[in-house]
Amino acid sequence: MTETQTATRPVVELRGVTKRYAGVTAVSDLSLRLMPGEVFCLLGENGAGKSTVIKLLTGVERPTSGSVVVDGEEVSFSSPRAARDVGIATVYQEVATLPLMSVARNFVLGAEPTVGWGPFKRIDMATASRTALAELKNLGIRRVDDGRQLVGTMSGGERQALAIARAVHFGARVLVLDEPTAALGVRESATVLRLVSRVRERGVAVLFITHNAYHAHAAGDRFMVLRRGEPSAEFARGERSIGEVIELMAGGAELQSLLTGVERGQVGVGDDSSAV
Amino acid sequence: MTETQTATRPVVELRGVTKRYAGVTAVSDLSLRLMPGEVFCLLGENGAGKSTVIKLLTGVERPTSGSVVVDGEEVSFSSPRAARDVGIATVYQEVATLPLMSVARNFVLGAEPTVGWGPFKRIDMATASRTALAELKNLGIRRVDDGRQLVGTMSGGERQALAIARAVHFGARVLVLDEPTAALGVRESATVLRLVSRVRERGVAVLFITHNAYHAHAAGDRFMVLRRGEPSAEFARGERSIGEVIELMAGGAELQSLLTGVERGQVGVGDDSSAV
Amino acid sequence: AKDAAATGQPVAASSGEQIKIAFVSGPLNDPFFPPLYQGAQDAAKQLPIKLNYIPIDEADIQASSARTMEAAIASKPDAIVVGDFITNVVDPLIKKAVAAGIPVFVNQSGQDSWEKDGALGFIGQFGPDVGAQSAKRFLDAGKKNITCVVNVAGNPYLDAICKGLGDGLRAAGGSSDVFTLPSGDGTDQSKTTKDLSGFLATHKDVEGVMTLNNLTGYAAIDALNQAGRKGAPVGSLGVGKSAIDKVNNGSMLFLVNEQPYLDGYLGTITAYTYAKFGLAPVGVIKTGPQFVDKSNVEKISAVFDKYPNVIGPK
Amino acid sequence: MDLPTATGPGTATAAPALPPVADPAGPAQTSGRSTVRRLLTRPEIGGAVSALALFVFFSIFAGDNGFLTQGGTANWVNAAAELGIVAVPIGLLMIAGEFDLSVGAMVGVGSMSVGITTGGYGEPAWLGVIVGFAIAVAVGVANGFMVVRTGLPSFIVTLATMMMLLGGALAVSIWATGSSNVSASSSGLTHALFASKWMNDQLGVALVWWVLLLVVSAWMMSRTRFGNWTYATGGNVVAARLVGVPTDRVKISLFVATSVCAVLTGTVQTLTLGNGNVTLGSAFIFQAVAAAVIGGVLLTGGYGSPMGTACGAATYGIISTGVLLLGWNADLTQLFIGALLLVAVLANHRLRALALSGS
Amino acid sequence: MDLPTATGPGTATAAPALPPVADPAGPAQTSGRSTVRRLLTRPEIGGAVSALALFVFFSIFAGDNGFLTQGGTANWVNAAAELGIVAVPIGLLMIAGEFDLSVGAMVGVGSMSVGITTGGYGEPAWLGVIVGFAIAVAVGVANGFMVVRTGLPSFIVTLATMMMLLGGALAVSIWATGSSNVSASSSGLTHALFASKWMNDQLGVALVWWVLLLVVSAWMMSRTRFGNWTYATGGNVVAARLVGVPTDRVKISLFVATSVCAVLTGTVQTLTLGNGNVTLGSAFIFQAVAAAVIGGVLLTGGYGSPMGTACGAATYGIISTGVLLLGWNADLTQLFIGALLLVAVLANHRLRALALSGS
Ligand SMILES: Nc1ncnc2c1ncn2[C@@H]1O[C@H](COP(=O)(O)OP(=O)(O)OP(=O)(O)O)[C@@H](O)[C@H]1O
Ligand SMILES: Nc1ncnc2c1ncn2[C@@H]1O[C@H](COP(=O)(O)OP(=O)(O)OP(=O)(O)O)[C@@H](O)[C@H]1O
Ligand SMILES: [Mg+2]
Ligand SMILES: [Mg+2]
Repeated sequence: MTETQTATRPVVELRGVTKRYAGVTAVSDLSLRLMPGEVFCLLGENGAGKSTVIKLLTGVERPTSGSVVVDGEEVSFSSPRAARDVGIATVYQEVATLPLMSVARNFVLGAEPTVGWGPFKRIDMATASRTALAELKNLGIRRVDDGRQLVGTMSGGERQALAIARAVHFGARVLVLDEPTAALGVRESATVLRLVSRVRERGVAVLFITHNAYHAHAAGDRFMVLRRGEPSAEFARGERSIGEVIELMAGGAELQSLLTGVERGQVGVGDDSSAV
Repeated sequence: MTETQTATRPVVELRGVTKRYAGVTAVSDLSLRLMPGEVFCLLGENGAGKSTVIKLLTGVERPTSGSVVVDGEEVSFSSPRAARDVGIATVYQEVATLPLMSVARNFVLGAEPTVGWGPFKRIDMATASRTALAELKNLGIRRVDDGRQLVGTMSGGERQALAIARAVHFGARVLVLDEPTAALGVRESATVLRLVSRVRERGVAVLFITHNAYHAHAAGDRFMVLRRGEPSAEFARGERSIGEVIELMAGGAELQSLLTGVERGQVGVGDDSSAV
Repeated sequence: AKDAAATGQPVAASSGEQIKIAFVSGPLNDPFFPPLYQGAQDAAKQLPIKLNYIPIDEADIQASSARTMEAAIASKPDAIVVGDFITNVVDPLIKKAVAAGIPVFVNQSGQDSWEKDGALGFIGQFGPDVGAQSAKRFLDAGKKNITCVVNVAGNPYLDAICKGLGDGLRAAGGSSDVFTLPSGDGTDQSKTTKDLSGFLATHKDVEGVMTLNNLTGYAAIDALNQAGRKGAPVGSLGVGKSAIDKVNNGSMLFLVNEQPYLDGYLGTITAYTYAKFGLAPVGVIKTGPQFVDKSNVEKISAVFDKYPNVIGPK
Repeated sequence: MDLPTATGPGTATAAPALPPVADPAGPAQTSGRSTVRRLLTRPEIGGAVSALALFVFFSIFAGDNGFLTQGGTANWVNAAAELGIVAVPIGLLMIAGEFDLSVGAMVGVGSMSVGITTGGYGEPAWLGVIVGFAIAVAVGVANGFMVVRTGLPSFIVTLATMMMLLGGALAVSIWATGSSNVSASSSGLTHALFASKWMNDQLGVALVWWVLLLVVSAWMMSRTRFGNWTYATGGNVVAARLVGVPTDRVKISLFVATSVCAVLTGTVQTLTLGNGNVTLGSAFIFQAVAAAVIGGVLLTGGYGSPMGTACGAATYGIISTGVLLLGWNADLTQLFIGALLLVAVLANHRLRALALSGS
Repeated sequence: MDLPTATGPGTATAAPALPPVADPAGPAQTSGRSTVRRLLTRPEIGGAVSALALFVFFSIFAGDNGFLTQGGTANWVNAAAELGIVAVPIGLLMIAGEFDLSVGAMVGVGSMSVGITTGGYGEPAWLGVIVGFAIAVAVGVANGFMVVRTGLPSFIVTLATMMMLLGGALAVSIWATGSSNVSASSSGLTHALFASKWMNDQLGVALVWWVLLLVVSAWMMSRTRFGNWTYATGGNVVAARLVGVPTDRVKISLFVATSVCAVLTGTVQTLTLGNGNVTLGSAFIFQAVAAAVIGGVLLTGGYGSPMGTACGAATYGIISTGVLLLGWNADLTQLFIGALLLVAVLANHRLRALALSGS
């Protein structure tokens, strides 16, 4: 599974893309390149334009100007399905899985393996179940051992894992993760971050969107900070400290002002406090 | 508004409380004291029992053993309303506000100021609107300037602020916040954390529940870490570093294993990385 | 009615064995049927009869006609009395009951087909007759263009009456429209009034209205008033207290009394005597139409005040 | 059950489409241009425009057949009023997130209550009216209680109640009077209250009740605590309960309101016409929902207004009267009503979307 | 519109109550004790128990009136089958989160289509059958398309369609035959397909169609991609669309299925009884929803099974025949059906809660 990271051509690129809504410029003149086997972190506070970038990449919206390039060729997606067909899969924060359906059914939804032909074509439930459990295990989720278990009984992290496993299994070459850790606890977030690493090792290009600088730092190879639709910084792993990243995301200054204790007096957390 | 923090008697106390559900002991032998003008942080990963503590304090559930003490007297709440009546207000993560209703209406919901009498008793909309906007302004939310604006048009942080402002305005002596920052971006989280400080300054006892150690550190006076329903540590502001707190919350170890780079090689974030 | 009980049936009274009769007819929420039900019940009380009155659901008249008749057969009664409203559906089931050895008497509607179905008798009236005789009364009053209002779409018995009316009028050089109320409105007198005034406003040559139950009749009077045709004749099926008053005060030309009480009473008695003794009247017992107009309204009113359930609603 | 589509075809991360700036129940204040916009985003705008457009349509095409005469006007106004008395509380209940199928049957219950008392036993009408309202309160409480306690969908609970009421009313009236239809009469105050007529006896008292109900409920929804609670209950029952809104009481009260208003319509119709009937009002069930939805009430709760529902009822009244006055084939009446209803709903939907996006 | 309560009285932070371990559509596998539990948590368990309990009830109380005879059995089986043919696809549509009020009217359309062709013009029945099914497909596509495109609640769209169909069918049949009721006949293959009878002509062909439909749809829902898509569409339409489920196509297909099955019932009833009637089937609207809900279909979509709906239809069939055979007072029939429905729904709800909590 583990591919070497020698590919040099980006799988997907945005070139000078601008997206305007009535009155609002959500994204302006943005270029980014997603390379196979690399986790690209898009950071930004609320309203920075992160979701708009996703929409442009996944065919939900088309750019006002600029172009989307897949494997070196300019494309214009007519629908989310068209983006999926070239291997761009998206995992959304909330709506990724269906609680009242089983793990196996959720896993294969929209790309069900079938056996038989004509009117007797049916979902290969055994395969679906086996694949789902195997992929979950691959990604480190071991608690789920019955494909018929309802997804509603799984934890948030497990559900997120299911959605990621599904996307990867069905041939995603680009995996877009929209704030996958926003609703999760520490341990669950860790699970997801570990998943991201595993997915990356398989040679998938990952676009990781978050407003949690720590999570980004844990998983990312390259980083871009958006502020009001414009890239305000771009850097590679190791080039910036977490503190600097938080600074870059406008909110950081405010959080720091709270932490450094202007209003509250010194918080005795030693060196750490200055970093946060 | 700002009261001095001289009160020494806890507003609410849990004494040796245990809560068992069929098979599961959600909380066992827990004691905690909420003091006026103090922010008490309850930390813990998913399933640690944080929400159960809230339920016990707010009358949603009753303890299997142990007692809830308000102003030195043991009480047994028959409903959430009974808890509200002694001044215990709760702000939940998701369900706090109604998007299709206006700011003013949301603010006064359940405790509407009225004018007139008998069948002509009506909501004093002018007062409601004025109060709502004033309280929001007090807490630092300035963008909202029309009480008739629908809450659905506000940002997540603003909505959370509205819920907190409401609780405080209507005489909460104890404010219970269940993961108020979980769904928010950095700047919005900062807004909420600042709100918590302001509320505290008014002499309200705050119970702040979170799984984000940084947010806890930014706002808390006293801390308790829950692990599997039991208090695994209790300390005051300044006694522990963020790193130690994360250690205490079981998930920290795993997140660290990711961050310290066992799988990924060194992440060049200097001193900070060891702290996180 | 008490007299009948006094003279009684000595055989039945002494033997004490009950005759089981299944009576399939219309639902009681249609004001026509309560007197019929009353008649059947009165008979059942007077004699050792175990009566199962099985109501057809008018809202689902066709499927229900079949299902109720099938249920009647399944309950293995000593005799069945059935209202044959949808002959296409009920006739085969009558044959089936007869084939299963159950004596059947056709009630109220079905004069055309009862004999060939193998039923043993008919107690009721003939739909087209009602229409034809009503036509005659309108013509006598000098009115030739009469609208017939169908209050339940899909009920062929009502269609047949309107057809009889139209045929009668046309034979005398008159004309007739059929106005079917929008579904749901038939049970709402107030809405029916509005529907009818709308209809009358666009059919200015209508000289009178024939309705097939009292509610629609009252609505027609109001609608004609609103349309500025006060005094235009209205004829209606059914006899009720208000309807009698309206005949009295001249706002209604006539009422068709189908004598549903007799349908129920005689139907049950006939089934009983046949099942018990093998005795039954031969051929048709005609229970209608009887006409109530100014000439006989006093007499009817007197009986009505004394025995309201027997003639129609109070 | 239409929840997934109720918010419209959403995109990936779309939240439910929100009217950007408008308190559905807020008091109107003037501030120049924004007043127009505020007006356009009110929930009742679609219903009002529907009613107006259809009125114009029929004035043109059915004007010569008397649509604009006193009689024609009285005709649709009465129809709208009688439906409106039932539809307005149904609209409120829908705003609170519940539904009541049993109203159709309650109209019949109210009708028979008066009928049996006056026509059946010759007692004064007020007695029947009181009995009718008492039954309404009991049924409303029962409906509300069952829905609130069991958490079962109100659609199915009130379907069962509806059948029981239909059966019960029938059984009682047969037992009491031998018939399912009985004359009714009233005098004095009762007559004045429930059977008055004006304008050559063409305009019924229903209009007065409707307007009264409308004023009271519009005031209630926009100004009182109960109105606030109703919006909150339908918007998010858990959130409302947590801030101390007595959501169960709100729901039960509104179930009582729908039943009581159904009996009111039944009483008015019965005493105006002088005749009581078990099956009276059964057509109101669907018509009332249609009126509420045309009037901008969200089928999933939390949004709408009494004024909107009233506009919906007016739309329905205008359509059902107007179509007959077109003078086309009478057999096609219902086809037209259906088609116009569809057009009204669609146009209304477009209009609202337009008003909201244009801001 | 029952969403807020559909998940039951929730507490503060409660998520919707979930059946802990059971794939509503998963193939059954045996593994000792957990098989029992898996059975108890299936959606159709409530409907099955209801049907059984009522069967026992009527066997005791209506047994001597022939409830258990061949005739009595055929009677309720026919009723269940005719309703079931309509209810099963309605249940599927409800699982997909939509609703179709127009089915009742479609039954009448199917009936008149065959009636006018054979009884009215003396043409062969297959022609009428083909016309009926063609109309059904057109109406289904129209319904589905309107719902999917506009995002309007299907309740209101299909209410309009229902009225148009009722009016249209009436107008066409009066225009074509002068009546709203006309004889119908069939021969050869058409007769065999739609009018066969067995067991002394007591058991109709509806049963065969019902079983066929049930087998196909149970298989479809549990085994095919389309079934998976249907659950997903009703569970969360946005999520389903995002993973590539053609949710619009799913909904439109199911609207077509409900219409087609309604015409199928109409055709079978018409050719079996030899008579076509405009109003045929209008009682199915509520009965079909009741059957689906009794059978465990979630009114908010995403959960349920064809087998469950079938059990609901059987419950209804047993009640409606059983009540006729009780020989009790005729005016109490409807009261009794209503009460039994309420009991069935409540018991069913309890039972499911019990089965789920006991795990
Ligand atoms: N469909 C739309 N119509 C109009 N404006 C839009 C639309 N979608 C997004 N915007 C605007 O574009 C800007 C960027 O929005 P976007 O959702 O991309 O931000 P984000 O970074 O994803 O924020 P969050 O962290 O809250 O998800 C915002 O100002 C937003 O209001
Ligand atoms: N009503 C209940 N019935 C049975 N078990 C319960 C119930 N509520 C909570 N539990 C169990 O009690 C334990 C503590 O749950 P609780 O919700 O208090 O955790 P938490 O710290 O709030 O977690 P999270 O961060 O996910 O909100 C968990 O194991 C949970 O499954
Ligand atoms: Mg976003
Ligand atoms: Mg919790």
